[in-house]
Parts: sequence; C-alpha cells; structure tokens
Amino acid sequence: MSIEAQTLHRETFILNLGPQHPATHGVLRIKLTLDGEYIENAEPVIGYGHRMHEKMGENRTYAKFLPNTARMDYVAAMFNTHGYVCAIERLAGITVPERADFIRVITAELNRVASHLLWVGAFLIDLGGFTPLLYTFDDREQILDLLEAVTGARLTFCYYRFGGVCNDIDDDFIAGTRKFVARLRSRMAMYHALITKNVIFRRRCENIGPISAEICRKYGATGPVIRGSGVAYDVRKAEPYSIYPRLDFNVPVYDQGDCMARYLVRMDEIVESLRIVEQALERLPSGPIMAEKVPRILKPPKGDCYFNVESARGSFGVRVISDGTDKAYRLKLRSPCFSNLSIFQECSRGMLLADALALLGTLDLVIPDIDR
Amino acid sequence: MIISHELVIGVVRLTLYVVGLIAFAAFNAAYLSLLERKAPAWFQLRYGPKEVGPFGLLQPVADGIKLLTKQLLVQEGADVLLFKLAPVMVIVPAIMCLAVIPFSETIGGRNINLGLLATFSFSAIHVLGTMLGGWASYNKYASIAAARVVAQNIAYEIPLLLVVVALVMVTHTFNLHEIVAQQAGAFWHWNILRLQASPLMPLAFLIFFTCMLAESNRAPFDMIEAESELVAGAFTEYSGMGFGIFFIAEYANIVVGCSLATVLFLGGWHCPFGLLPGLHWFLIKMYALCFAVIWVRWSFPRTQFYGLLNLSWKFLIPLAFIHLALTAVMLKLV
Amino acid sequence: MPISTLKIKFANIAVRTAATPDSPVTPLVIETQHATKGYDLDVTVPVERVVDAARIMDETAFMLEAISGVDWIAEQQVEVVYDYTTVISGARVVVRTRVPRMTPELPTISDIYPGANWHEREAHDFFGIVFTGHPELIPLLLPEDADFHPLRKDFGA
Amino acid sequence: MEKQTEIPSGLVHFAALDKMLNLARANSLWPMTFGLACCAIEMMATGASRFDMARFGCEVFRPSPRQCDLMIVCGTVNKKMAPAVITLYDQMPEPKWVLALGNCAISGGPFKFPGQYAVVEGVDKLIPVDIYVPGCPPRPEALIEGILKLEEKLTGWRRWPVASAS
Repeated sequence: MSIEAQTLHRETFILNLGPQHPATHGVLRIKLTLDGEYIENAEPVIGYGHRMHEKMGENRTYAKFLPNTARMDYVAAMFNTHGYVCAIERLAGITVPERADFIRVITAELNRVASHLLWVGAFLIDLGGFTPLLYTFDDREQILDLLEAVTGARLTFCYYRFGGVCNDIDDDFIAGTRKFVARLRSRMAMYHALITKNVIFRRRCENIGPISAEICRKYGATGPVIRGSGVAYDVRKAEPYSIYPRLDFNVPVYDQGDCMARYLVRMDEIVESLRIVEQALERLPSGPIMAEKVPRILKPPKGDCYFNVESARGSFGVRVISDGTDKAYRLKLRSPCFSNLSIFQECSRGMLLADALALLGTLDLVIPDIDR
Repeated sequence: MIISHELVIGVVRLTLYVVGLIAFAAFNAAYLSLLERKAPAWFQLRYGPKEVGPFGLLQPVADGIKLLTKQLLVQEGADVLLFKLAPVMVIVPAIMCLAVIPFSETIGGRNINLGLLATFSFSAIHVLGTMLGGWASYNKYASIAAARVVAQNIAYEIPLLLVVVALVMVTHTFNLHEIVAQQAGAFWHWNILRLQASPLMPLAFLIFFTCMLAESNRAPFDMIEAESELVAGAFTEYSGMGFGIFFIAEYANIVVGCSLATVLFLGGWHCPFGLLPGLHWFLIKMYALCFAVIWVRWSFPRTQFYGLLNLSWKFLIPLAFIHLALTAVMLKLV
Repeated sequence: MPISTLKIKFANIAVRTAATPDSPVTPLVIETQHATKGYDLDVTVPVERVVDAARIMDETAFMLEAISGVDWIAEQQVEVVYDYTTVISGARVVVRTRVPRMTPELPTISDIYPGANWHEREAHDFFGIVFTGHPELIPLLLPEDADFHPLRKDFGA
Repeated sequence: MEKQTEIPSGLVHFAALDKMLNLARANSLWPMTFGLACCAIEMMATGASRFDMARFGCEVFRPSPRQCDLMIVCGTVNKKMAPAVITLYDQMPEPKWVLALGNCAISGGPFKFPGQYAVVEGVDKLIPVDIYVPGCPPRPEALIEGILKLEEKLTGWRRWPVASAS
C-alpha cells in the first residue's frame, strides 16, 4: 500500500516554460518536470537567441566586430566592448592614454548602475510587483541620457575603440553625472523603503534558492551570484585592469547565498559604482583620448591572449587567437550568464515553481549573452 | 388565461433589476479597469491612457468593443461545454450578489432576511467557475491555476466566515438592510468601531478586507493569474470576450466585496457625521475601498503560494477564532 | 596556491597515471606573464591527461571558466582550451590539448566540474568534438537536429 | 490588410460599423510580452514612465497570445526560435497585427552575412508583417511612431498630423 501511495505521489508532469514566457526575460526555455508545484528537474534549453557572434568574430576585421560586442549583453554593453577592446590592445601592445582609461571606467560603471537598476525592476516583476520597474527605469533613463550624449546610443553603445574612446566627454557630461550620482544616492533610501523593507519581498527572498560557494566554483558562476554566496571574487580586484587598482571601492559580499543576498549585493554595487564614478570624475586627467599610431586596419602579431573584465553579471572573458591577419583566427567569448544559468538545474531541484523563478530572476540573465 | 396585473409588474421589475445590475457591474468593470490603469500611472510618474477620448475616458469602450469582436478560440482538446460555461459561472454569481446589497435606504435589489447568507453562498460559486475554466482549458498552466484557486479560496473562506459569524452574533440579524440601519449615526456607531461588542472589531475589518482581496484573487494574492509563473493562469486559453467576462467578473467581485465591507463594517449609506445619509455615502465608501484594493495591488509583490496559505491557516484563522470567542464572551458579560 | 607548486603538480601527472605507459609525454608547462598574456600558466597536456589536469585544478580550488575549441585546419588538428581561474588570487591557468581533426575525441571532465557539461556541449556544437563519457552530448546552442559544426574553418566552404 | 482585399458589395453595408470597430481596435492594441533580444529592452523603456505607451491604450502587455492583438517582434529571430514564433502567431486570435521592431526582425540586420547559419533574415519570411520599425535598436519614439502608423493603417487617419519639417 505504501508503495502504491508513493507511486501516486511521484506522478509527475512536464511543463515547458518558454521559449516565450514572461519569467524568462527573453527566449529561454526551461523543461520542467513537476511534481505538483515542486520541481523535480528543471533543464534549461538554450540557443533560441544564438546569433553567431563567435563566427562573426572570425569573419570580420577586428574593428568591424566592435558593434557586435554591444549586442551580446545589451543591458551592459560597455563591459563587453571593454573586454574585447582590452584583449585586442593586450595582443597588439597598444597603450591607452590615461584620460581614455578614466572615461572608460566612468561610462562602464554608469552602465553597471543602469544594468542593476534594470535588474531590480525586472526581478520585482518576476515577484509580481510592477511599480518598482517604473521607478528604476526613471533613473535608468537619466543614465541613458548621459551616455547617449557621449556615445550616441541608448542601449547598444559602441563607444570604446582600440587605443581609447571615440568621443571625449564634456563639461555637461561631468556636471550631469555629478548631479545624477547625488540624485540616485538619495533615491537609494526610497528603493530600500519600497523594496527591501517590504515584508512580502523579504519572505519571497530570504532563505529562498540558496547557492553555496562550492556550487558556484564547480559551475563557474561569477559576479553577484558568487558574491552573494560569500566569496569576495571580483575581477576588478582579482585581476586588476584599467585604472581600478587606483580607485577606492569595496566588493559587497553577503554570506547567505539566498535570493536576498544576491539582491543586496546588487543594491550595494550600485552605491559602490557611484563611488567609483565620483572618484574617477574627480581625478579625471586631461590629455588625449586616443593612443597615437593605432593603424586603421589592425593586424596584431601572431599569438593568443585572454582578457577578463567584471561585467555587471560576472566575469566576462575574451580569448583572441591571432594569425597575424586583420581578422581574428578564433574569438572565444566567455559569457558570465552562460555559467550562471548552468547552476539552475542543480539549485532548483525540490523548489516550488514560484521560488525557482525567483532564483532564476536573481541570476540576472540576458539570454542573447548566454547564446551569443 | 388572465395575466394578473401584479405578475406583469413583477416581471417588469425583475427585468429592470437584472438589466440595472448587469449595467452596474459592466460600468464598474469598465471604469474600475480604467482607474486600474490611471491610478498606477499616477503612482508611477506617467500619464496612463489619455489619448482615447477626453482623459482616456473612452478607453474602456474601445477595449470592450475590441474584445467583443475578437475571434473566440477554443483550444483543441478542451472541454468545450465547460470551457464556455466557466465565464458564465463566474459572472452570474457576482451579479446575483449585487442583487441583495442595499445601496441606500430605498435603492437595493432585494431586501431579504438572509441577505448576508445569500451573498456568501453566491460568491462561493465563482471559485467553481474559475476552477472549471482552468481545468477545461486543457493547458498545464491553467490546470495548476485551477488547483491553486480552490486551495486559496477554501483557505480564505474560513476566516471570512468566522468574522461574519462574529458580526452576526453582534447584530442578531442576517438582513443587510437591518445591519446598516443599526449603524445609523456618526462613525463611532459603525460596526468597525463597535468596541463594546469586541475590542478586536477593527482587526476583524482588516481580516475581512484581506480575505476579500484573496477571495477576489487580487494582488498580492493573485495566484491564479500569477503572470510571471503561470502566464495568465486560469485564463491563459481564453480569448476575446471569454477573457473579457472574467475581467468583468473580477471587478464585479471587487465591487461586491467592497460593498459588503461597507455594509458590514462602515455603516453603509450613513454619513460619518450623521448628516444626510444616502446613496452617495455608500458609493464614496465603496469606491474608496476599491481604490485601496488597486493601491495594494500596485504596491506589493505577489506572495508565495505557501505563504498565502500559511497566512490564512496559521494567522488569520486563529485570529478570527479569538475574535469570535471574545465576541461571545463580551456578549455574555455585557 | 603558488604557481610553482602547480607546476610541480602538473609535472607529476605523468607519474600519477603510470598505468597507461603508452602515452609517456609529460605535460609542457610554461609560466607566462599575466600582464601580456592574461594568464599565469600555460599547460599543454596530452589528450589522456585532460582529466588529471582537471583533477589537479579541482583539488587546488580552481574554477572552470570556459572550454573552447580552436580549429587548426592547416595542422589538421583541433585544440581544446580549458580556462581555469581561482577566486583566491585571481591566478589563471590555461590547459590545452590537441586532438586530430578527423576524429576529435577526448574524455569529458563533467564529472569533476559539472559546469563543464554545457561548455563541452557547446564545443561539440561548434567543432564536433566528441567528449567521451559525457552524459548527454546533444546540441545546446544549435537547433536540436543540427548536424553541422559552424566554427570549423571549412564550414560553408 | 482586410481593407485591401476586394470584398464584393453586398446588400447590407456595414461601413460605419466597420469604421467604428477599427477605431476601437486601433485604440486598444494589446501587445504580447514577447522579448527576443536587444529591442525588447527598448520596448520595456517604451512602456516605462518617460515614453509611456499607456497613453494610447496599448500598454496592456498580455503574457498569453490568446489575449493579444499585436505581436511586436523585437529582436533577432533565429532558426531555432522560428517555429515558436509561428506558433505564437497562430495562437493569437483574429484580427491580429505584427510589428517588426528593429533591423534584425526586418532583415536579419547585422547578423546577415554570407555563410550565416542561424538567423532568419527577416521575420516576414515567417509571418505577415504590418509595420516595420528600423533601428538597431529603434528608439522608443520610433516604436511609438510605429504604433501610431499601425493605428493609421487601421483607421485611415493620423492621430497627430506629422510635424512639418522646419
């Protein structure tokens, strides 16, 4: 009889979540095996946003691939461009003028803030709260205005060039950024009052979807995911690049490993990024924004190199293998979301559907970045 | 065959009632849905619908006409009869509930002795409608939502009824008309502040309001429509007016719930200061509550399903029992 | 874990797996400059030693970042590159191996690093590399029925 | 679309009714929550405070295709996704419209190159498209313009006259 009861209990069904589903923020598909509302197995099926970036890296010249980098992780486009540009510069031995490095850090950190703001709103939508999205978008629009003035794009910035940046920032940008930093700082208290202190939100995040540091290591999850699990791993500190070692900023770490920890890491990172922007603006040197003598058609010497940057979602890596021509022989793009999503199958086992979707939300996925 | 005079009048009256109530429900659905789009727009630093007609006032009309002329799709594999019956089973009880609610001393569908009982019996049916609709859809999301709606409504029916039982013990009547009449005068005569009957009365009102939110499946308890989990929940497969009717029923249920809260706790048609009682006071109170419902929806994230059940079984039901016991003791003592 | 210790560990791989004496090639370990290359240690191992290399990395708390393939069509070889990093010091180790292009087969490391599962499937998608022992080597990024390997240099030619 | 097909003149004319229906439909275009790639973020921005699609009554993003009138194809459709896009389109009840947002949805955009293996070169190869909004990604203003164009297509008049170029 007990066997019968068990077989009855184990009656499962398969639910196809996606590729079009409001919770998957794009075209992720998750094959769920559900026992009632408990997840027995959740297998992400990806590739619905595959756009051949790595193939195009081999087909196009180095410079012509630049716009592609902005279209992988389009929510935080600066980082991808930053990683790619730095990798090529490392390979070709180009030194970037100091001012350009500062501008890169300022714009990249602004982009990180914009990306985290978007995430906060989208995550709250996953939890069923609609209003915070509108507030975060309001702030995000301010950043986009600033970035649009210097880069010319609202979303898919293609601003960095080999050896510098393509436009200098002006006084309007600096004044506007200062104003924005002050504005967002004062708004953070509002966000914490609206979201962090909300009792339903806390219930839905605290102790939900714990991810251990060991799982993060085994799967290669980085960024806020690993920092929410108590590991202070940040590429900006671990493998310092650009002007980051000269700036004073903290790496927010929370030990609990649950959804709340990952949320708090991102909220704190917004504040830290604002600090970085402020410091960089203060110390902004004058000078050229492009390195001299960067050939129009870049032909880096034979060899390979790897470059890693801390994107808004984790460690974004570029491996370039050059055969001495104007096109890369192989361009490997290591996207943080890819590894972050791969932990979902293991971590969601036994969770309720709604909680698993909260966990999925905190991984902060950009699907075309996973699929590349 | 002689048709008696009274019968004719009776039929005409009945028709007028039904038409009036349906019109009231439809009107409320239309303009509450507009409010539902305008109010959050104010919270969210935007305009909301404003281009369709003056101030967007024609927006619900456009939506209504569009939904009416939309193709009705029935999913292959669906139980056609139940699928088509479900919207009716949801909307009819909601309208029936409105029939016994006294809007003012003179305006009201039917003044029956067991009005309170009638509303709760009718309002329980809409659960069945939603459940059948979800089940008949032949869609996994809808099936999950159908299972959810039953669990949720059973859980919240209990504290709701416990609160109402305590109230009936105080008022000694099931007649909604009389319940309002008892609360005549200024606001300290209202049931919500009848502290001599039970000091937990304001809390009882909150329990009632919470349960009403959950019963009408409104956020933060909108488990059956949980967009980020179940696509559109029980209504996933409904298109056109099938969906439109669920939409109207949702707002009709809100109106019923808010009307009941007004009648039971907030003194119905009576003015807070004892002046000029009438329909307007009823409507003001009812729409204020409706606005609160909308406000809650746009301010909070959704609860988890077990959080929702825990809230009811572990918190609201014990509290409602304490309230009930306290009321009984107070009645005996005083 | 200092790089020098790692070097010794890698050098010991050949000794550790003395059970298979038919591949006596000891790994080639080169220390590189992080500032110019982006990694600290460049290890080239024979195909049979990939799992051992992964085990060493796992023991020393390294994290698997990516697995990528490179199609060296001129040499008729496919290179598989494993990127490891550690959260402690930020040190980065690259493990490479080469397999013949016609029969690209090498053992899976997904039982050591479960995260390798997807990376290996991706490499299989793009290059047709077969990871023996992989739990389900089905297309990840390409459509389910894909039978082409687009990042091979002769694709579309 | 319907207006372009020749309908034999019947005994009863519903021209006025049709006009009213189209007016209602044009003012209540409920789009589907359907994000494919970059453009989806701009679609979200269009729904957000500054641009506020809600003004035209088309902010009701329905997650279920059964309740949608407008499918905004915002982003690259690749060959793995194509069957899903067709299914979604088929699941929508008539009358329905499609708006191709962004270069990828129009023609494959930057991902169209000789030897490409993954991208559908324009969503109009799969489903009929009513309005094309170019851009990579298009600005929110462009999406709003696209929706106004769709309204114009339905009703025959423009909500606001085009600003004269000065």
